Amino acid sequence: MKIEARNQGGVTILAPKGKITIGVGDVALRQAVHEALEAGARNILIDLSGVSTVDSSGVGEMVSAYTTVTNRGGKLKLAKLPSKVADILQITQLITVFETFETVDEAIKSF
Amino acid sequence: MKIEARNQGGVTILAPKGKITIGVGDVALRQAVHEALEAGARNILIDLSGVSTVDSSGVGEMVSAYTTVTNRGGKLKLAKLPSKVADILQITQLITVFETFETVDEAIKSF
Amino acid sequence: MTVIEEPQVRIAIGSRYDHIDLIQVVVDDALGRLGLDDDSRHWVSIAVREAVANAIKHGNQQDPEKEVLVELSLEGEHAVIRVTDRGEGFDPTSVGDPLLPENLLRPSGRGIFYMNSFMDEITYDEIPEGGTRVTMRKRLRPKEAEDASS
Amino acid sequence: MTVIEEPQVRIAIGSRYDHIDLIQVVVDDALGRLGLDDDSRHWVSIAVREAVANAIKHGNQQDPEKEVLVELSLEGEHAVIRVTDRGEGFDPTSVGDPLLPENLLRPSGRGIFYMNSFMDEITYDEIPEGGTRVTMRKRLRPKEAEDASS
Ligand SMILES: Nc1ncnc2c1ncn2[C@@H]1O[C@H](COP(=O)(O)OP(=O)(O)O)[C@@H](O)[C@H]1O
Ligand SMILES: Nc1ncnc2c1ncn2[C@@H]1O[C@H](COP(=O)(O)OP(=O)(O)O)[C@@H](O)[C@H]1O
Repeated sequence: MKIEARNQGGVTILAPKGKITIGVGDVALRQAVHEALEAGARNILIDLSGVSTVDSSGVGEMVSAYTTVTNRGGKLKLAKLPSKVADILQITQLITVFETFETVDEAIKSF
Repeated sequence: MKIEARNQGGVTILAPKGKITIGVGDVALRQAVHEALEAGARNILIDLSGVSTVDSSGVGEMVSAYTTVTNRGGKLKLAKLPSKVADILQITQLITVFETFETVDEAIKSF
Repeated sequence: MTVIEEPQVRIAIGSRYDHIDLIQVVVDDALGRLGLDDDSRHWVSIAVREAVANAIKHGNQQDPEKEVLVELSLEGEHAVIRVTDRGEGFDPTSVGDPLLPENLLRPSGRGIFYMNSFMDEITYDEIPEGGTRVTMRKRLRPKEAEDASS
Repeated sequence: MTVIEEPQVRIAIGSRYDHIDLIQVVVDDALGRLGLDDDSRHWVSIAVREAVANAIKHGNQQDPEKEVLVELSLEGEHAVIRVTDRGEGFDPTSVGDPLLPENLLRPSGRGIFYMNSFMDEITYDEIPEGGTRVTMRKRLRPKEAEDASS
Protein backbone atom coordinates (compact mmCIF):
# COMPACT_ATOMS: atom_id res chain seq x y z
CA MET A 1 0.00 0.00 0.00
CA LYS A 2 1.07 3.55 -0.82
CA ILE A 3 -0.24 6.68 0.83
CA GLU A 4 0.06 10.04 -0.90
CA ALA A 5 -0.07 13.11 1.33
CA ARG A 6 -0.82 16.65 0.12
CA ASN A 7 -2.17 19.94 1.42
CA GLN A 8 -5.24 21.78 0.19
CA GLY A 9 -6.98 24.71 1.89
CA GLY A 10 -5.35 24.04 5.26
CA VAL A 11 -6.35 20.37 5.19
CA THR A 12 -3.90 17.46 4.98
CA ILE A 13 -5.25 14.97 2.49
CA LEU A 14 -4.08 11.36 2.78
CA ALA A 15 -4.84 9.15 -0.22
CA PRO A 16 -4.07 5.48 0.46
CA LYS A 17 -3.98 3.17 -2.56
CA GLY A 18 -4.62 -0.56 -2.18
CA LYS A 19 -5.67 -2.58 0.84
CA ILE A 20 -5.91 -1.28 4.39
CA THR A 21 -5.35 -4.68 5.96
CA ILE A 22 -3.46 -6.29 8.81
CA GLY A 23 0.32 -6.09 8.83
CA VAL A 24 0.93 -3.64 6.01
CA GLY A 25 -1.86 -1.21 5.13
CA ASP A 26 -2.93 -0.63 8.73
CA VAL A 27 0.65 0.18 9.77
CA ALA A 28 1.11 2.52 6.80
CA LEU A 29 -2.08 4.42 7.67
CA ARG A 30 -1.00 4.81 11.30
CA GLN A 31 2.37 6.19 10.21
CA ALA A 32 0.87 8.59 7.71
CA VAL A 33 -1.54 10.03 10.29
CA HIS A 34 1.28 10.22 12.83
CA GLU A 35 3.52 12.08 10.40
CA ALA A 36 0.75 14.50 9.49
CA LEU A 37 0.17 15.29 13.18
CA GLU A 38 3.91 15.70 13.79
CA ALA A 39 4.01 18.14 10.88
CA GLY A 40 1.38 20.21 12.70
CA ALA A 41 -1.76 19.14 10.85
CA ARG A 42 -5.05 19.53 12.72
CA ASN A 43 -7.46 18.83 9.90
CA ILE A 44 -7.00 15.52 8.13
CA LEU A 45 -9.03 14.13 5.27
CA ILE A 46 -8.63 10.54 4.10
CA ASP A 47 -9.46 10.18 0.41
CA LEU A 48 -10.49 6.53 0.20
CA SER A 49 -11.10 6.38 -3.55
CA GLY A 50 -8.05 4.15 -4.13
CA VAL A 51 -8.85 1.62 -1.40
CA SER A 52 -10.13 -1.80 -2.48
CA THR A 53 -10.33 -3.64 0.83
CA VAL A 54 -10.59 -2.67 4.49
CA ASP A 55 -10.33 -5.56 6.92
CA SER A 56 -11.14 -5.37 10.64
CA SER A 57 -7.61 -4.21 11.45
CA GLY A 58 -7.89 -1.55 8.78
CA VAL A 59 -11.17 -0.22 10.03
CA GLY A 60 -9.77 -0.41 13.57
CA GLU A 61 -6.85 1.71 12.45
CA MET A 62 -9.26 4.26 10.98
CA VAL A 63 -11.04 4.43 14.36
CA SER A 64 -7.68 4.85 16.16
CA ALA A 65 -6.74 7.64 13.81
CA TYR A 66 -10.08 9.31 14.43
CA THR A 67 -9.64 9.12 18.21
CA THR A 68 -6.04 10.33 18.15
CA VAL A 69 -6.79 13.31 15.93
CA THR A 70 -9.92 14.25 17.89
CA ASN A 71 -8.08 14.01 21.21
CA ARG A 72 -5.52 16.48 19.93
CA GLY A 73 -8.30 18.93 19.09
CA GLY A 74 -8.21 18.19 15.36
CA LYS A 75 -10.69 16.73 12.92
CA LEU A 76 -10.50 13.61 10.77
CA LYS A 77 -13.00 13.11 7.97
CA LEU A 78 -13.42 10.72 5.05
CA ALA A 79 -14.10 11.35 1.35
CA LYS A 80 -14.82 9.35 -1.81
CA LEU A 81 -15.70 6.02 -0.26
CA PRO A 82 -15.86 3.17 -2.79
CA SER A 83 -19.09 1.21 -2.28
CA LYS A 84 -17.35 -1.74 -0.63
CA VAL A 85 -15.68 0.58 1.90
CA ALA A 86 -18.99 2.34 2.55
CA ASP A 87 -20.55 -1.10 3.14
CA ILE A 88 -17.93 -1.86 5.78
CA LEU A 89 -18.67 1.40 7.62
CA GLN A 90 -22.39 0.64 7.47
CA ILE A 91 -22.01 -2.90 8.79
CA THR A 92 -19.71 -1.85 11.62
CA GLN A 93 -21.95 1.19 12.28
CA LEU A 94 -18.86 3.38 12.13
CA ILE A 95 -20.75 5.46 9.61
CA THR A 96 -22.30 7.11 12.70
CA VAL A 97 -18.82 8.09 13.89
CA PHE A 98 -17.18 9.42 10.74
CA GLU A 99 -18.18 12.44 8.73
CA THR A 100 -18.07 11.33 5.09
CA PHE A 101 -18.18 13.31 1.84
CA GLU A 102 -18.64 12.46 -1.81
CA THR A 103 -15.94 14.82 -3.02
CA VAL A 104 -12.69 16.18 -1.63
CA ASP A 105 -13.86 19.76 -2.26
CA GLU A 106 -17.04 19.36 -0.23
CA ALA A 107 -15.03 17.78 2.56
CA ILE A 108 -12.49 20.62 2.60
CA LYS A 109 -15.21 23.27 2.80
CA SER A 110 -16.70 21.51 5.85
CA PHE A 111 -13.62 21.81 8.07
CA MET B 1 -11.02 -21.89 -23.26
CA LYS B 2 -13.22 -20.83 -26.17
CA ILE B 3 -12.52 -21.54 -29.82
CA GLU B 4 -14.15 -19.47 -32.53
CA ALA B 5 -14.41 -21.07 -35.97
CA ARG B 6 -15.02 -19.19 -39.21
CA ASN B 7 -14.40 -19.51 -42.93
CA GLN B 8 -12.37 -17.20 -45.11
CA GLY B 9 -11.21 -17.88 -48.67
CA GLY B 10 -11.74 -21.63 -48.39
CA VAL B 11 -9.77 -21.84 -45.17
CA THR B 12 -11.27 -22.79 -41.80
CA ILE B 13 -9.87 -20.44 -39.20
CA LEU B 14 -9.86 -21.59 -35.59
CA ALA B 15 -9.20 -18.88 -33.02
CA PRO B 16 -8.70 -20.31 -29.53
CA LYS B 17 -8.81 -17.84 -26.64
CA GLY B 18 -7.06 -18.59 -23.37
CA LYS B 19 -4.81 -21.46 -22.37
CA ILE B 20 -4.13 -24.55 -24.47
CA THR B 21 -3.33 -26.73 -21.47
CA ILE B 22 -3.97 -30.20 -20.15
CA GLY B 23 -7.51 -31.28 -19.46
CA VAL B 24 -9.44 -28.39 -20.98
CA GLY B 25 -7.74 -26.40 -23.73
CA ASP B 26 -6.10 -29.41 -25.36
CA VAL B 27 -9.42 -31.29 -25.50
CA ALA B 28 -11.21 -28.25 -26.92
CA LEU B 29 -8.60 -27.88 -29.67
CA ARG B 30 -8.86 -31.56 -30.59
CA GLN B 31 -12.65 -31.25 -30.85
CA ALA B 32 -12.51 -28.09 -32.91
CA VAL B 33 -10.10 -29.63 -35.42
CA HIS B 34 -12.19 -32.82 -35.50
CA GLU B 35 -15.37 -30.85 -36.18
CA ALA B 36 -13.69 -28.84 -38.94
CA LEU B 37 -12.53 -32.05 -40.63
CA GLU B 38 -15.98 -33.62 -40.27
CA ALA B 39 -17.46 -30.53 -41.90
CA GLY B 40 -15.18 -31.16 -44.87
CA ALA B 41 -12.37 -28.70 -44.18
CA ARG B 42 -9.00 -29.47 -45.75
CA ASN B 43 -7.21 -26.23 -45.03
CA ILE B 44 -7.11 -25.20 -41.40
CA LEU B 45 -5.48 -22.12 -39.93
CA ILE B 46 -5.08 -21.69 -36.19
CA ASP B 47 -5.07 -18.01 -35.22
CA LEU B 48 -3.09 -18.09 -31.96
CA SER B 49 -3.35 -14.39 -31.13
CA GLY B 50 -5.68 -15.04 -28.18
CA VAL B 51 -3.59 -17.77 -26.59
CA SER B 52 -1.66 -16.94 -23.42
CA THR B 53 -0.18 -20.30 -22.47
CA VAL B 54 0.63 -23.56 -24.28
CA ASP B 55 1.79 -26.38 -22.02
CA SER B 56 3.35 -29.62 -23.23
CA SER B 57 -0.07 -31.23 -23.68
CA GLY B 58 -1.22 -28.22 -25.67
CA VAL B 59 1.77 -28.26 -27.97
CA GLY B 60 1.32 -32.04 -28.26
CA GLU B 61 -2.27 -31.48 -29.33
CA MET B 62 -1.09 -29.01 -31.97
CA VAL B 63 1.29 -31.66 -33.30
CA SER B 64 -1.52 -34.26 -33.31
CA ALA B 65 -3.76 -31.87 -35.21
CA TYR B 66 -0.98 -31.25 -37.71
CA THR B 67 -0.47 -34.98 -38.26
CA THR B 68 -4.18 -35.76 -38.54
CA VAL B 69 -4.86 -32.98 -41.04
CA THR B 70 -1.76 -33.80 -43.10
CA ASN B 71 -2.63 -37.52 -43.17
CA ARG B 72 -6.00 -36.62 -44.61
CA GLY B 73 -4.34 -34.67 -47.38
CA GLY B 74 -5.07 -31.29 -45.84
CA LYS B 75 -2.91 -28.49 -44.52
CA LEU B 76 -2.67 -27.01 -41.01
CA LYS B 77 -0.86 -23.71 -40.52
CA LEU B 78 -0.46 -21.19 -37.71
CA ALA B 79 -0.86 -17.41 -37.62
CA LYS B 80 -0.35 -14.51 -35.21
CA LEU B 81 1.80 -16.26 -32.61
CA PRO B 82 2.19 -14.27 -29.39
CA SER B 83 5.86 -14.13 -28.43
CA LYS B 84 5.47 -16.65 -25.60
CA VAL B 85 3.84 -19.15 -27.95
CA ALA B 86 6.57 -18.57 -30.54
CA ASP B 87 9.15 -19.20 -27.80
CA ILE B 88 7.52 -22.57 -27.06
CA LEU B 89 7.71 -23.59 -30.72
CA GLN B 90 11.36 -22.52 -30.83
CA ILE B 91 12.32 -24.42 -27.70
CA THR B 92 10.53 -27.59 -28.79
CA GLN B 93 11.90 -27.13 -32.35
CA LEU B 94 8.36 -27.51 -33.65
CA ILE B 95 8.94 -24.25 -35.50
CA THR B 96 10.62 -26.51 -38.11
CA VAL B 97 7.37 -28.45 -38.48
CA PHE B 98 4.74 -25.73 -38.63
CA GLU B 99 4.34 -23.06 -41.28
CA THR B 100 3.70 -19.81 -39.39
CA PHE B 101 2.48 -16.39 -40.57
CA GLU B 102 2.33 -12.96 -39.04
CA THR B 103 -1.16 -12.20 -40.35
CA VAL B 104 -4.25 -14.22 -41.17
CA ASP B 105 -4.35 -12.75 -44.69
CA GLU B 106 -0.79 -13.83 -45.53
CA ALA B 107 -1.57 -17.29 -44.21
CA ILE B 108 -4.74 -17.62 -46.28
CA LYS B 109 -2.93 -16.59 -49.47
CA SER B 110 -0.35 -19.33 -48.83
CA PHE B 111 -2.77 -22.27 -48.87
CA MET C 1 -27.57 -34.54 4.49
CA THR C 2 -24.12 -33.21 3.83
CA VAL C 3 -22.41 -34.54 0.75
CA ILE C 4 -18.69 -33.89 0.72
CA GLU C 5 -17.52 -33.53 -2.84
CA GLU C 6 -14.26 -32.85 -4.56
CA PRO C 7 -12.62 -30.44 -5.33
CA GLN C 8 -10.76 -30.11 -2.08
CA VAL C 9 -7.76 -27.90 -1.61
CA ARG C 10 -5.55 -27.50 1.44
CA ILE C 11 -2.97 -24.78 1.97
CA ALA C 12 -0.55 -24.47 4.85
CA ILE C 13 1.33 -21.25 5.50
CA GLY C 14 3.82 -20.10 8.09
CA SER C 15 2.29 -17.58 10.52
CA ARG C 16 3.10 -14.37 8.68
CA TYR C 17 0.66 -11.67 7.69
CA ASP C 18 2.19 -11.36 4.23
CA HIS C 19 0.86 -14.82 3.35
CA ILE C 20 -2.72 -13.61 3.76
CA ASP C 21 -2.79 -12.15 0.25
CA LEU C 22 -1.90 -15.55 -1.15
CA ILE C 23 -4.77 -17.19 0.71
CA GLN C 24 -7.10 -14.52 -0.63
CA VAL C 25 -5.90 -15.20 -4.18
CA VAL C 26 -6.54 -18.94 -3.79
CA VAL C 27 -9.96 -18.47 -2.22
CA ASP C 28 -10.94 -16.01 -4.91
CA ASP C 29 -9.81 -18.32 -7.69
CA ALA C 30 -11.48 -21.40 -6.20
CA LEU C 31 -14.76 -19.62 -5.51
CA GLY C 32 -14.74 -18.17 -9.01
CA ARG C 33 -14.52 -21.67 -10.43
CA LEU C 34 -17.45 -22.66 -8.22
CA GLY C 35 -19.46 -19.90 -9.89
CA LEU C 36 -19.67 -17.40 -7.02
CA ASP C 37 -20.15 -13.83 -8.27
CA ASP C 38 -17.51 -11.11 -7.87
CA ASP C 39 -19.18 -9.33 -4.95
CA SER C 40 -19.77 -12.45 -2.90
CA ARG C 41 -16.20 -13.53 -3.53
CA HIS C 42 -14.96 -10.20 -2.23
CA TRP C 43 -16.85 -10.59 1.04
CA VAL C 44 -16.03 -14.26 1.52
CA SER C 45 -12.37 -13.63 0.93
CA ILE C 46 -12.42 -10.82 3.50
CA ALA C 47 -14.00 -13.21 6.00
CA VAL C 48 -11.26 -15.74 5.25
CA ARG C 49 -8.62 -13.01 5.70
CA GLU C 50 -10.05 -12.34 9.18
CA ALA C 51 -9.98 -16.02 10.12
CA VAL C 52 -6.40 -16.40 8.93
CA ALA C 53 -5.33 -13.15 10.61
CA ASN C 54 -6.77 -14.39 13.91
CA ALA C 55 -5.06 -17.76 13.49
CA ILE C 56 -1.73 -16.02 12.87
CA LYS C 57 -2.12 -13.39 15.59
CA HIS C 58 -4.10 -14.86 18.47
CA GLY C 59 -3.64 -18.56 17.67
CA ASN C 60 -0.03 -18.99 16.57
CA GLN C 61 1.20 -15.70 18.08
CA GLN C 62 2.94 -14.87 14.80
CA ASP C 63 5.41 -17.73 15.24
CA PRO C 64 6.47 -18.30 11.60
CA GLU C 65 7.34 -21.93 12.44
CA LYS C 66 3.73 -22.65 13.35
CA GLU C 67 1.47 -23.35 10.44
CA VAL C 68 -2.00 -22.12 9.67
CA LEU C 69 -3.96 -24.62 7.61
CA VAL C 70 -6.68 -23.45 5.23
CA GLU C 71 -8.99 -26.07 3.71
CA LEU C 72 -11.47 -25.37 0.94
CA SER C 73 -14.22 -27.76 0.02
CA LEU C 74 -17.62 -27.99 -1.54
CA GLU C 75 -20.26 -29.59 0.68
CA GLY C 76 -23.57 -29.79 -1.10
CA GLU C 77 -24.57 -26.23 -1.97
CA HIS C 78 -22.00 -24.63 0.33
CA ALA C 79 -18.43 -23.55 -0.08
CA VAL C 80 -16.79 -24.54 3.19
CA ILE C 81 -13.56 -23.00 4.42
CA ARG C 82 -11.77 -24.27 7.51
CA VAL C 83 -8.90 -22.39 9.13
CA THR C 84 -6.87 -24.21 11.78
CA ASP C 85 -4.12 -22.92 14.06
CA ARG C 86 -2.01 -24.52 16.80
CA GLY C 87 -2.78 -21.97 19.51
CA GLU C 88 -4.23 -22.06 23.02
CA GLY C 89 -7.83 -21.61 21.90
CA PHE C 90 -10.42 -19.26 23.41
CA ASP C 91 -14.07 -19.05 24.30
CA PRO C 92 -15.91 -17.60 21.30
CA THR C 93 -19.02 -16.91 23.41
CA SER C 94 -17.03 -14.44 25.51
CA VAL C 95 -16.27 -12.15 22.59
CA GLY C 96 -17.86 -8.70 22.89
CA ASP C 97 -20.30 -7.12 20.44
CA PRO C 98 -18.48 -4.40 18.48
CA LEU C 99 -21.78 -2.59 17.80
CA LEU C 100 -22.40 -1.76 21.47
CA PRO C 101 -21.91 1.97 22.06
CA GLU C 102 -19.08 1.32 24.55
CA ASN C 103 -17.22 -0.76 21.94
CA LEU C 104 -17.82 1.39 18.89
CA LEU C 105 -14.58 3.34 19.23
CA ARG C 106 -12.42 0.33 20.13
CA PRO C 107 -9.57 -0.19 17.66
CA SER C 108 -10.05 -3.97 17.63
CA GLY C 109 -12.63 -6.67 18.23
CA ARG C 110 -14.34 -6.70 14.83
CA GLY C 111 -12.77 -9.79 13.19
CA ILE C 112 -15.29 -12.45 14.24
CA PHE C 113 -18.05 -9.91 13.61
CA TYR C 114 -16.79 -9.54 10.01
CA MET C 115 -16.83 -13.32 9.58
CA ASN C 116 -20.37 -13.56 10.92
CA SER C 117 -21.48 -10.71 8.68
CA PHE C 118 -20.08 -12.14 5.45
CA MET C 119 -20.57 -15.89 5.86
CA ASP C 120 -23.79 -17.86 6.31
CA GLU C 121 -22.45 -19.78 9.28
CA ILE C 122 -19.30 -19.91 11.38
CA THR C 123 -18.48 -22.49 14.04
CA TYR C 124 -15.45 -22.89 16.31
CA ASP C 125 -13.91 -26.17 17.45
CA GLU C 126 -10.87 -27.14 19.46
CA ILE C 127 -8.77 -29.71 17.65
CA PRO C 128 -7.46 -32.73 19.59
CA GLU C 129 -3.81 -31.88 18.87
CA GLY C 130 -4.34 -28.48 20.49
CA GLY C 131 -5.47 -25.51 18.45
CA THR C 132 -8.51 -23.76 17.09
CA ARG C 133 -10.46 -24.56 13.95
CA VAL C 134 -13.03 -22.19 12.55
CA THR C 135 -15.40 -23.56 9.91
CA MET C 136 -17.12 -21.04 7.65
CA ARG C 137 -19.90 -21.83 5.21
CA LYS C 138 -21.24 -19.83 2.30
CA ARG C 139 -24.17 -20.90 0.16
CA LEU C 140 -23.18 -20.81 -3.51
CA ARG C 141 -26.60 -20.10 -4.98
CA PRO C 142 -29.27 -17.96 -3.39
CA LYS C 143 -31.81 -20.14 -1.59
CA GLU C 144 -34.65 -18.94 -3.85
CA ALA C 145 -32.77 -20.02 -6.96
CA GLU C 146 -32.40 -23.52 -5.57
CA ASP C 147 -36.05 -23.76 -4.53
CA ALA C 148 -37.15 -22.49 -7.92
CA SER C 149 -35.02 -24.97 -9.84
CA SER C 150 -36.00 -28.03 -7.78
CA MET D 1 25.58 -23.49 1.93
CA THR D 2 21.84 -23.63 1.59
CA VAL D 3 19.89 -21.42 3.93
CA ILE D 4 16.24 -22.38 4.20
CA GLU D 5 14.17 -19.33 4.93
CA GLU D 6 10.54 -18.53 5.44
CA PRO D 7 8.15 -17.96 3.71
CA GLN D 8 7.09 -21.49 3.08
CA VAL D 9 3.77 -22.43 1.59
CA ARG D 10 2.32 -25.90 1.04
CA ILE D 11 -0.73 -26.71 -1.04
CA ALA D 12 -2.40 -30.08 -1.40
CA ILE D 13 -4.92 -30.74 -4.16
CA GLY D 14 -6.96 -33.73 -5.24
CA SER D 15 -5.69 -35.20 -8.51
CA ARG D 16 -7.79 -33.20 -10.95
CA TYR D 17 -6.50 -31.14 -13.84
CA ASP D 18 -8.83 -28.27 -13.03
CA HIS D 19 -6.81 -27.57 -9.87
CA ILE D 20 -3.72 -26.77 -11.94
CA ASP D 21 -4.89 -23.20 -12.56
CA LEU D 22 -5.08 -22.65 -8.82
CA ILE D 23 -1.52 -23.84 -8.36
CA GLN D 24 -0.42 -21.50 -11.13
CA VAL D 25 -2.16 -18.59 -9.41
CA VAL D 26 -0.41 -19.35 -6.12
CA VAL D 27 3.00 -19.79 -7.69
CA ASP D 28 2.60 -16.60 -9.66
CA ASP D 29 1.55 -14.63 -6.59
CA ALA D 30 4.33 -16.05 -4.40
CA LEU D 31 7.05 -15.50 -6.99
CA GLY D 32 5.78 -11.97 -7.58
CA ARG D 33 6.26 -11.22 -3.89
CA LEU D 34 9.78 -12.64 -4.14
CA GLY D 35 10.48 -10.07 -6.85
CA LEU D 36 10.64 -12.34 -9.90
CA ASP D 37 9.77 -10.47 -13.10
CA ASP D 38 6.63 -11.20 -15.17
CA ASP D 39 8.35 -13.21 -17.88
CA SER D 40 10.28 -15.46 -15.53
CA ARG D 41 7.11 -16.03 -13.53
CA HIS D 42 5.32 -17.10 -16.69
CA TRP D 43 7.94 -19.73 -17.48
CA VAL D 44 8.34 -20.99 -13.93
CA SER D 45 4.61 -21.35 -13.55
CA ILE D 46 4.44 -23.35 -16.79
CA ALA D 47 7.18 -25.64 -15.45
CA VAL D 48 5.17 -26.09 -12.26
CA ARG D 49 2.03 -26.83 -14.32
CA GLU D 50 3.98 -29.63 -16.05
CA ALA D 51 5.19 -31.11 -12.78
CA VAL D 52 1.69 -31.05 -11.31
CA ALA D 53 0.15 -32.44 -14.51
CA ASN D 54 2.62 -35.36 -14.42
CA ALA D 55 1.89 -35.96 -10.73
CA ILE D 56 -1.86 -36.04 -11.46
CA LYS D 57 -1.61 -38.10 -14.65
CA HIS D 58 1.33 -40.49 -14.37
CA GLY D 59 1.76 -40.44 -10.58
CA ASN D 60 -1.73 -40.49 -9.08
CA GLN D 61 -3.46 -41.77 -12.25
CA GLN D 62 -6.07 -39.03 -11.89
CA ASP D 63 -7.46 -40.58 -8.72
CA PRO D 64 -9.12 -37.52 -7.11
CA GLU D 65 -8.71 -39.11 -3.67
CA LYS D 66 -4.95 -39.08 -4.03
CA GLU D 67 -3.30 -35.78 -3.24
CA VAL D 68 -0.62 -33.88 -5.04
CA LEU D 69 1.45 -31.76 -2.68
CA VAL D 70 3.09 -28.55 -3.89
CA GLU D 71 5.64 -26.86 -1.61
CA LEU D 72 7.10 -23.42 -2.23
CA SER D 73 10.12 -22.14 -0.41
CA LEU D 74 12.98 -19.73 -0.63
CA GLU D 75 16.42 -21.31 -0.24
CA GLY D 76 19.16 -18.74 -0.44
CA GLU D 77 18.86 -17.06 -3.83
CA HIS D 78 16.55 -19.75 -5.24
CA ALA D 79 12.83 -20.20 -5.36
CA VAL D 80 12.34 -23.92 -4.77
CA ILE D 81 9.19 -25.76 -5.74
CA ARG D 82 8.59 -29.38 -4.80
CA VAL D 83 5.77 -31.46 -6.28
CA THR D 84 5.01 -34.82 -4.67
CA ASP D 85 2.60 -37.55 -5.76
CA ARG D 86 1.72 -40.99 -4.36
CA GLY D 87 2.36 -42.96 -7.56
CA GLU D 88 4.54 -45.87 -8.60
CA GLY D 89 7.51 -43.74 -9.61
CA PHE D 90 9.60 -44.05 -12.79
CA ASP D 91 13.13 -43.84 -14.03
CA PRO D 92 13.75 -40.26 -15.18
CA THR D 93 16.93 -41.27 -17.02
CA SER D 94 14.85 -43.45 -19.36
CA VAL D 95 12.82 -40.54 -20.69
CA GLY D 96 13.39 -39.85 -24.38
CA ASP D 97 14.64 -36.60 -25.92
CA PRO D 98 11.71 -34.85 -27.63
CA LEU D 99 14.10 -32.98 -29.95
CA LEU D 100 15.28 -36.16 -31.70
CA PRO D 101 13.90 -36.28 -35.25
CA GLU D 102 12.04 -39.53 -34.54
CA ASN D 103 10.31 -37.91 -31.55
CA LEU D 104 9.53 -34.52 -33.03
CA LEU D 105 6.02 -35.45 -34.19
CA ARG D 106 5.09 -37.40 -31.06
CA PRO D 107 2.03 -35.93 -29.33
CA SER D 108 3.55 -36.35 -25.87
CA GLY D 109 6.87 -36.60 -24.05
CA ARG D 110 7.68 -32.89 -23.66
CA GLY D 111 6.71 -32.29 -20.01
CA ILE D 112 10.05 -32.95 -18.33
CA PHE D 113 11.75 -31.18 -21.22
CA TYR D 114 9.64 -28.09 -20.47
CA MET D 115 10.66 -28.26 -16.81
CA ASN D 116 14.33 -28.57 -17.70
CA SER D 117 14.03 -25.68 -20.17
CA PHE D 118 12.40 -23.25 -17.77
CA MET D 119 14.02 -24.07 -14.43
CA ASP D 120 17.67 -23.88 -13.42
CA GLU D 121 17.66 -27.38 -11.95
CA ILE D 122 15.27 -30.27 -11.55
CA THR D 123 15.84 -33.42 -9.51
CA TYR D 124 13.66 -36.48 -8.94
CA ASP D 125 13.41 -38.51 -5.72
CA GLU D 126 11.34 -41.40 -4.55
CA ILE D 127 9.70 -40.69 -1.23
CA PRO D 128 9.79 -43.35 1.51
CA GLU D 129 5.99 -43.57 1.73
CA GLY D 130 5.88 -44.44 -1.98
CA GLY D 131 5.62 -41.75 -4.62
CA THR D 132 7.64 -39.31 -6.67
CA ARG D 133 8.95 -35.91 -5.66
CA VAL D 134 10.34 -33.50 -8.20
CA THR D 135 12.33 -30.53 -6.87
CA MET D 136 12.69 -27.52 -9.15
CA ARG D 137 14.94 -24.55 -8.51
CA LYS D 138 14.94 -21.10 -10.06
CA ARG D 139 17.48 -18.40 -9.26
CA LEU D 140 15.67 -15.20 -8.30
CA ARG D 141 18.31 -12.72 -9.47
CA PRO D 142 20.56 -13.17 -12.47
CA LYS D 143 23.98 -14.46 -11.39
CA GLU D 144 25.73 -11.35 -12.73
CA ALA D 145 23.54 -9.11 -10.60
CA GLU D 146 24.55 -11.03 -7.50
CA ASP D 147 28.24 -10.99 -8.37
CA ALA D 148 28.12 -7.28 -9.11
CA SER D 149 26.39 -6.42 -5.86
CA SER D 150 28.67 -8.46 -3.62
N1 LIG E 1 -7.77 -18.37 16.49
C1 LIG E 1 -7.85 -17.79 17.71
N2 LIG E 1 -7.14 -18.27 18.75
C2 LIG E 1 -7.20 -17.70 19.97
N3 LIG E 1 -7.99 -16.64 20.25
C3 LIG E 1 -8.71 -16.10 19.27
C4 LIG E 1 -8.70 -16.64 17.95
N4 LIG E 1 -9.54 -15.90 17.18
C5 LIG E 1 -10.05 -14.94 17.98
N5 LIG E 1 -9.57 -15.06 19.25
C6 LIG E 1 -9.92 -14.22 20.42
O1 LIG E 1 -11.14 -13.55 20.14
C7 LIG E 1 -10.95 -12.13 20.27
C8 LIG E 1 -11.83 -11.40 19.26
O2 LIG E 1 -11.36 -11.64 17.94
P1 LIG E 1 -11.78 -10.68 16.77
O3 LIG E 1 -13.26 -10.46 16.81
O4 LIG E 1 -11.22 -11.22 15.52
O5 LIG E 1 -11.11 -9.26 17.12
P2 LIG E 1 -9.57 -8.89 17.25
O6 LIG E 1 -8.78 -9.92 16.52
O7 LIG E 1 -9.49 -7.54 16.63
O8 LIG E 1 -9.27 -8.87 18.72
C9 LIG E 1 -9.48 -11.90 20.07
O9 LIG E 1 -9.04 -10.73 20.70
C10 LIG E 1 -8.88 -13.16 20.69
O10 LIG E 1 -8.78 -13.01 22.09
N1 LIG F 1 5.31 -38.14 -11.48
C1 LIG F 1 5.50 -39.17 -12.31
N2 LIG F 1 5.22 -40.43 -11.91
C2 LIG F 1 5.40 -41.50 -12.73
N3 LIG F 1 5.87 -41.37 -14.00
C3 LIG F 1 6.18 -40.15 -14.46
C4 LIG F 1 6.01 -38.98 -13.65
N4 LIG F 1 6.39 -37.90 -14.37
C5 LIG F 1 6.80 -38.38 -15.56
N5 LIG F 1 6.65 -39.72 -15.64
C6 LIG F 1 7.01 -40.59 -16.77
O1 LIG F 1 7.88 -39.90 -17.62
C7 LIG F 1 7.36 -39.84 -18.94
C8 LIG F 1 7.72 -38.53 -19.62
O2 LIG F 1 7.06 -37.47 -18.99
P1 LIG F 1 6.89 -36.09 -19.74
O3 LIG F 1 8.20 -35.68 -20.28
O4 LIG F 1 6.23 -35.16 -18.80
O5 LIG F 1 5.95 -36.39 -20.98
P2 LIG F 1 4.42 -36.88 -20.99
O6 LIG F 1 3.82 -36.58 -19.68
O7 LIG F 1 3.81 -36.11 -22.12
O8 LIG F 1 4.48 -38.36 -21.29
C9 LIG F 1 5.87 -40.05 -18.78
O9 LIG F 1 5.26 -40.57 -19.92
C10 LIG F 1 5.81 -40.99 -17.60
O10 LIG F 1 6.00 -42.31 -18.01
